[in-house]
Amino acid sequence: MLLIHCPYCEEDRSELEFRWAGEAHIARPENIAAISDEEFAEYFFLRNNEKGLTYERWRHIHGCGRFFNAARDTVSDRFLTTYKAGLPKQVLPETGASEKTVETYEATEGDAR
Amino acid sequence: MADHIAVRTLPLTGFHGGSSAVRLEAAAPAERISLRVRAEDVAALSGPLGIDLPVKPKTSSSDNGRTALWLGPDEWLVIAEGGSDVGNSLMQAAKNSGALHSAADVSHRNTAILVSGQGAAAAINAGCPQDLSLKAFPVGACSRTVLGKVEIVLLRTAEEAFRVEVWRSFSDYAFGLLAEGAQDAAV
Amino acid sequence: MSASSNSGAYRIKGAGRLTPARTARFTFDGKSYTALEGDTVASALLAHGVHLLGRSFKYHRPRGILSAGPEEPNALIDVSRDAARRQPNVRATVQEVFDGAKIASQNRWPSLKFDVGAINNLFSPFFAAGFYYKTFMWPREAWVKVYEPFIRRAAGLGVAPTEEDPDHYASRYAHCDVLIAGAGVAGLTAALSAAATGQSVFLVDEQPQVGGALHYDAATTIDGQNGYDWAQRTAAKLRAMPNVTVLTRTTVFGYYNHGFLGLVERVTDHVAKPGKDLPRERLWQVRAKRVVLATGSIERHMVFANNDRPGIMLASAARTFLNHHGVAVGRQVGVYTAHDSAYEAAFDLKRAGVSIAAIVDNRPDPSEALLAEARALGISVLSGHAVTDTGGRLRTSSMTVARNGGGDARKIAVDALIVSAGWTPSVHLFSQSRGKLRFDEANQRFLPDIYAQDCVSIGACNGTDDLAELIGEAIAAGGGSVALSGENRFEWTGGMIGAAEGAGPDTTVKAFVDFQHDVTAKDIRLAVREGMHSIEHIKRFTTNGMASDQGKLSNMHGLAIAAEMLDRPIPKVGLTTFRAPYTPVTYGTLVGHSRGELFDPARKTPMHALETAEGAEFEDVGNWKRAWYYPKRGEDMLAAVNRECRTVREVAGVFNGSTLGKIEVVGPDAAEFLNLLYTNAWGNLKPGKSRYGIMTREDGFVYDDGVVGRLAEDRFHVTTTTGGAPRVLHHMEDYLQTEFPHLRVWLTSTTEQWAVIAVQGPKAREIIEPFVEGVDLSNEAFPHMSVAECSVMGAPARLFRVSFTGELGYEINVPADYGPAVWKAIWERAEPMGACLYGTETMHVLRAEKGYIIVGQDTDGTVTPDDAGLAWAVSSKKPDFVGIRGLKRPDLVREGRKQLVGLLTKDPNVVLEEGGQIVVDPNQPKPMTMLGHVTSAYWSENCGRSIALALVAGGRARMGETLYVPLADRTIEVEVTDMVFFDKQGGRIHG
Amino acid sequence: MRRYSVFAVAREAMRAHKGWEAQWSSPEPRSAYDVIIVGAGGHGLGAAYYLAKEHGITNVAVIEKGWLGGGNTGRNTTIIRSNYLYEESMDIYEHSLKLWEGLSQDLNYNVMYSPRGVMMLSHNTHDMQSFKRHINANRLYGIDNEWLTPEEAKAYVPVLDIAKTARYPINGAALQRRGGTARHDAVAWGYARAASDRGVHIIQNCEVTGIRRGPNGEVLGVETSKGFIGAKKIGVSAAGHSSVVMEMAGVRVPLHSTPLQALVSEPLKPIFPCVVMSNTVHAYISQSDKGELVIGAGTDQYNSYSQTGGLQIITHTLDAICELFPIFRRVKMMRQWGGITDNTPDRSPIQGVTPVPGLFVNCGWGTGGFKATPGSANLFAHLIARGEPHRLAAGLTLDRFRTGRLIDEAAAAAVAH
Repeated sequence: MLLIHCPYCEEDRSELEFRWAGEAHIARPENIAAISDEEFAEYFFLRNNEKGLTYERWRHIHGCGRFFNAARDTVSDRFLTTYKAGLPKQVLPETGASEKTVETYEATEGDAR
Repeated sequence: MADHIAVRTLPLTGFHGGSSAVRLEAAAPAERISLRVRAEDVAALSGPLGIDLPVKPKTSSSDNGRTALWLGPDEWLVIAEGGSDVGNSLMQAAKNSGALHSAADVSHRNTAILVSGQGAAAAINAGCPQDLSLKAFPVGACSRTVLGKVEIVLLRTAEEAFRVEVWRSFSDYAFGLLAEGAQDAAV
Repeated sequence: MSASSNSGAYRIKGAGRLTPARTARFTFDGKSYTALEGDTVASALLAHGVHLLGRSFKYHRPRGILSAGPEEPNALIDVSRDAARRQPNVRATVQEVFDGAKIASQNRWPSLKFDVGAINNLFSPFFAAGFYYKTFMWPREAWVKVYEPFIRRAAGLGVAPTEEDPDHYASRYAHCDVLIAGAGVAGLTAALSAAATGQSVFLVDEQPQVGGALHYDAATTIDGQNGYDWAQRTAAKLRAMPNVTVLTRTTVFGYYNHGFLGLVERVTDHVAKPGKDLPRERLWQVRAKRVVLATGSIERHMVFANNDRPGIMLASAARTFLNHHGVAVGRQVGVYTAHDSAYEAAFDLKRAGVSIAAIVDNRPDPSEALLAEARALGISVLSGHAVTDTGGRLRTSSMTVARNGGGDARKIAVDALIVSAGWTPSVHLFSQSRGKLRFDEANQRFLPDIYAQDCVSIGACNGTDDLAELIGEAIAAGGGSVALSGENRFEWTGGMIGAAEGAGPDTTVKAFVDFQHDVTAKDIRLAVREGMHSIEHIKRFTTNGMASDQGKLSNMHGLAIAAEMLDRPIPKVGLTTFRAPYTPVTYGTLVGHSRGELFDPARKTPMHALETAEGAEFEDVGNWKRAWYYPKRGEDMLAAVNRECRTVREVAGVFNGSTLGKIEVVGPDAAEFLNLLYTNAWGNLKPGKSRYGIMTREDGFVYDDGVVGRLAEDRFHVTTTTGGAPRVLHHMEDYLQTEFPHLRVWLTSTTEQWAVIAVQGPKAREIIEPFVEGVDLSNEAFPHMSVAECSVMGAPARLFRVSFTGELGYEINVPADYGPAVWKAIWERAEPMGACLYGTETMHVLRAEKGYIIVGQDTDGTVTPDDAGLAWAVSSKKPDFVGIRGLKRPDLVREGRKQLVGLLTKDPNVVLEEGGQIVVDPNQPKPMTMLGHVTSAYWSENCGRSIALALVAGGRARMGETLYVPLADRTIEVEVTDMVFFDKQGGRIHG
Repeated sequence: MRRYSVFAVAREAMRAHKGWEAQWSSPEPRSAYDVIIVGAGGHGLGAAYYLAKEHGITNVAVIEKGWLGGGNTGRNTTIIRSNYLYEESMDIYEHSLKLWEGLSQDLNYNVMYSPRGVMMLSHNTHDMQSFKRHINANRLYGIDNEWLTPEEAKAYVPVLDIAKTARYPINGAALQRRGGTARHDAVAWGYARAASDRGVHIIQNCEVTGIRRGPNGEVLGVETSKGFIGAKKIGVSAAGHSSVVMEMAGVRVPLHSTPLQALVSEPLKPIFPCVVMSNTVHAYISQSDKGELVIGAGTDQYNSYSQTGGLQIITHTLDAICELFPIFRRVKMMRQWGGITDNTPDRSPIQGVTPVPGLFVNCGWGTGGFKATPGSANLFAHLIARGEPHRLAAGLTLDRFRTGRLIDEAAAAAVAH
């Protein structure tokens, strides 16, 4: 169960109060009615699904009700920061799937030749 | 048609519970509005409502039997104890402000359970994941949160007393869970 | 006979910490025994000389007690209080005896001493690891019919409960600054240190008392006191502090993300007559800012031939039974060790009067201090020797001892054999927290290395063996300062992992690595030989470490044997996974309060009690309980629905619409917002009017629908489907907050603010008229699709002139508390007029007669507004709305899409099956080409025939076409029609 | 390859099983292969096997970051069924089920396919409508699936609680008798052994770090932790990591990866005869041959590659299990774990060509990939060998997200009212 810092409530709260809301910083095209099928598919379906640093949206649905953005490492599940909706993407150093984070329990397993 | 004046049927009628450590009771009916105001208009609403809308997260303010609970950056739950049986003085007061806002009457949407006693926090923690220590959740603190599988608004009214606001159809569940929590808090 | 003597012949006077006068009776396999309070089932049985407790998983070999703790793989028992309170697979070494406990052994038939399944042991050469992958393939059907049932019966350990558990379980969330797992010397010291700083502290230990290793280690002193006594005094001191919570009999079973830990507290399993208010177990879900792991270490067994006989146990276990429970594990005890710790067990036993046959130490040169003490006690030490075999059927009777390297074997009579291969740090929780381990080559163990959470390991689980060092580490971990000193008698060294002398690769002996699953050293070698080179493959192929003890004893040995076979260093082979839970957790505990009425909230409308009083049957719609139909005496569902349907159209009906979702949309930009969220246009809707709206998502498929009333320029009353309410609000909030934040509009859920009473039918107006004030109900003043704020029976109300039946209809919204009174008054007036109450089933039939769709039944998330015949509700003038682009994608505008149409069966008396598939040619070979399916099908009493709606490929171009619905037992011939079956002109709705 | 049989086992029993050979070889990679498959799960190993067996392409390497079968193949709850709704789904899952029926014999490896039946519980009118829609579609397509009354369901699963007083009473069930379970590890191992026997190289502990492209954008091979390995064709079958691998070729796929959790109980004597699923209360349960109750829990809500998840997912599932089967309340959870599932917007898989010549993808199996293993592998092999999809997998293309021709099994189960 994650512990998530709500930038509006200014407090860490249990994941139970939140709903994940997909990748962040995907703006609905201004001219959506005019875009091509490819562009629509890109906007609506294609996602980065990063392994490592990801930008995502959460809603504090059972709290203040606000949507906000978060930067999280999808390997360690550690939050790097959370910030209010509408703010630009917070630039952070790429953590990637670095040595510092342990990917799985099985990371302690050795080589199988 | 005087014989046709409707009488109220309150949710949680006949519910009682608790333990040696926790008292559980249904709160009396109250007027409530869900109030939405932009930051710049908060002051304009506070006057007519007769209460300062708190702007700090997780806080409430209380005056003259009215309590305003900060629920979000532009959202308050305003509760007026007692109040008229028909009509909503809070709605009228908000309207009188003339300021840009949204007020929706939710007097009947919510009901409240009063939880008190030395085990009150433990009883609520049977289903609520928030830290209810006095340090983290002092008297006057309030928050929308979850209780088991339902959403509640929690207000600490005294060191050992909470008001649990819950939508009416979830109130049986909330009461039942609090009753079990109360029992366990007395162990 | 004194109390102490009838609590077992192996009970040693003056030994242990239990009170001889306090006894409890229990039965084991029907035979009655006396125990002392504080005994585990294991210690109590050992006190009576009972070692045989169970049978192994695969070979059904006799098995005894190996340990004195939760790592126990063998002594799994079935514990019952009564028929319904029975739990299988309980560790006898953990279960405390309570008066009246009924204990049974498992996995044996007909009895523990004579078990037919033991024949498997004879065939064990055949049942090597993974043998089942290589055979049982012929004939093909035989796997399911013969082999698998056989294997399944032989496998499994305990017998599942057969009755519902009457006990209850509690659950609680908690927060703390520091959670300390383990209350041995390290944990207690860390707790003292942390508590002194004023931090909130949770100190948790799985045993009934604090003390950890001090249970067996009687030689250690802390602050000059006996270690165990110091521990109890310290716990008492901590308990008295307001910022400390001490939980015993509580296991930290899981260490999850972000400092979240799962704890299970066993509240009543040790109590003879628990109070009714007490939960059996309590789940603690703790969020800790910091975690201190003081989880100690677990002694390993020696891997040698026939090392599994009852009577063979860990040296520390024997010491616990002696020093804590006052029980000798035998009278003539052998010792086989690769580590110093077993010496102290032998010394303690010897001092208590137990004869020590010999200490067999596989090391050539044990420490002089130990040898001197052994000499002083008259214990013979055979260093550089090994135990190469054991004897005895249901209990060990001898050990065969030989010098390392062979030769000189001799059999020594023993009635118990205590063993130690050294200690494995308990890094389970550390690993669960996703920390990374390193291999400590010198001591052949894995230790915490890189931490992934705010957590620190101290003491034995961190590889800290020296007491002074351990205390220093613990004080530092607590963050405070405490003055404390400790002393122990012997430094411990030694230890080995892997197969011992005589069980090497050149042998075929059964040297058990994993007792419960009967995994031997040679099974692991076989796995390697078969190409299983990853430790996970080895684990899965042999099932080593997969039994209910999850490899607490076997993992390191298995790894070492594999590494030797692979000729690779241990860290290159790796370690298998440690997963939660640390020890098994009862489902009921994890469920906690969420059972019965608290399993899932049952939402009831304000009128629920009145509906119940009128005899309503209810159906589940999402979380809601909705009145389904109102059978009168003698009526079945169909009769009731037919009557209700007829009555609504002939007179009127009263329907509870309270569950419909309602959202108050308020603000100067409300109409603009709705323009963006619905396919329809809203700007031209006047206050006092309402309109049916369709919502799509960006993909253009129908997402929700409902009537939207405009109460004022800046206020709309939006309704949604019952099940759709929460997700529609979430969807709206998403767009409002993140895509259209410039709009001055707010959304409030008012679903539960309003009780909704629908009155539908020709007499609807007449019924409601007397109750309504403030609105002229005439057709002219208040036509179809009007809305007004008014007063109903003195309550502020919102009145909609709206119809989901095709009749004159109204929906009265009153604040929920008034719902019952208004409902009652209306019904009291309506009933004498010949009206009825009707439920959701009749609502469904009546709307189908009119061709009104139900989103989620006639649509399924792949249906566009046009498919559903609702193209008229999609504005062609708006520059934008959610779904505008998705709707135009190639597949959504192609020819031949499934379209909603009506179906009439050729035989009017036949009602189609909802979900029936539609074909052109019912005689075509399978797989058939299907055109679509029946979405709604009813008997329509008002039409005097069956009716149906269906999604049919190219449906609107097939009007009049004959199609077929092949069902399991018959094929139904249908004709495609339009969707309106009743009052095609639609005059009735205008009353 | 030495054949497995009861006689072979008996013979080995006489000599302490010293004669068994490695089930698969572990060669050093060649400099190039005709085909490289990324990901040695059941799908990838199976595809290699069928490439060799059915298409005569044996110069194949399966490259695996960890140990073979260690991803979702070894982490799932082993449910096998084919009673899906849409034709595209029925085609591939039924193709798969037919292969399951003969898989042990085909591979000469007992994968313990056990058609003990998969029962889906219906709790309300909407479930009934939806299940009957499935049952009718399945029957007309030649797939077994039948409706049971509550009493019939109880007769099949005696421990089922069909009381009308339950919070969500059971009003019937759909049963696919040919559905069931299989031993997950054996599937990976059986395919690995059979593929290896046909000359396929299985390269474990070799992480693909890049996909090298030629002047025309076509694939040239993969960069790996063991160096560059050339290939004319590359098939990506990397489950939860598909996005990561596809990104190496600059191809974005509509996936999100989430942890799916599962748990097993301590072993019990046989008590649960089949697989039971309830979508309404979110419960999925069967009993393994070892006696463990195998329970599929939910997915965590967020994207993650961590193979761990929240405790609330487990407790939520057990709430439902204990509500449906109250006698299990005193049973204990022995182990919980998670796997990374790759989910598409329409919850149907993607198998097809990509914009990159020579690069083929098989992903998006979400929470249901195990059951599809033989069928998916078989059709993926066809795709790689022929360069175009088999008829039975023709609808699973990436292009459907552009055209909108989705195969929305999830939407088809939409909640009503």
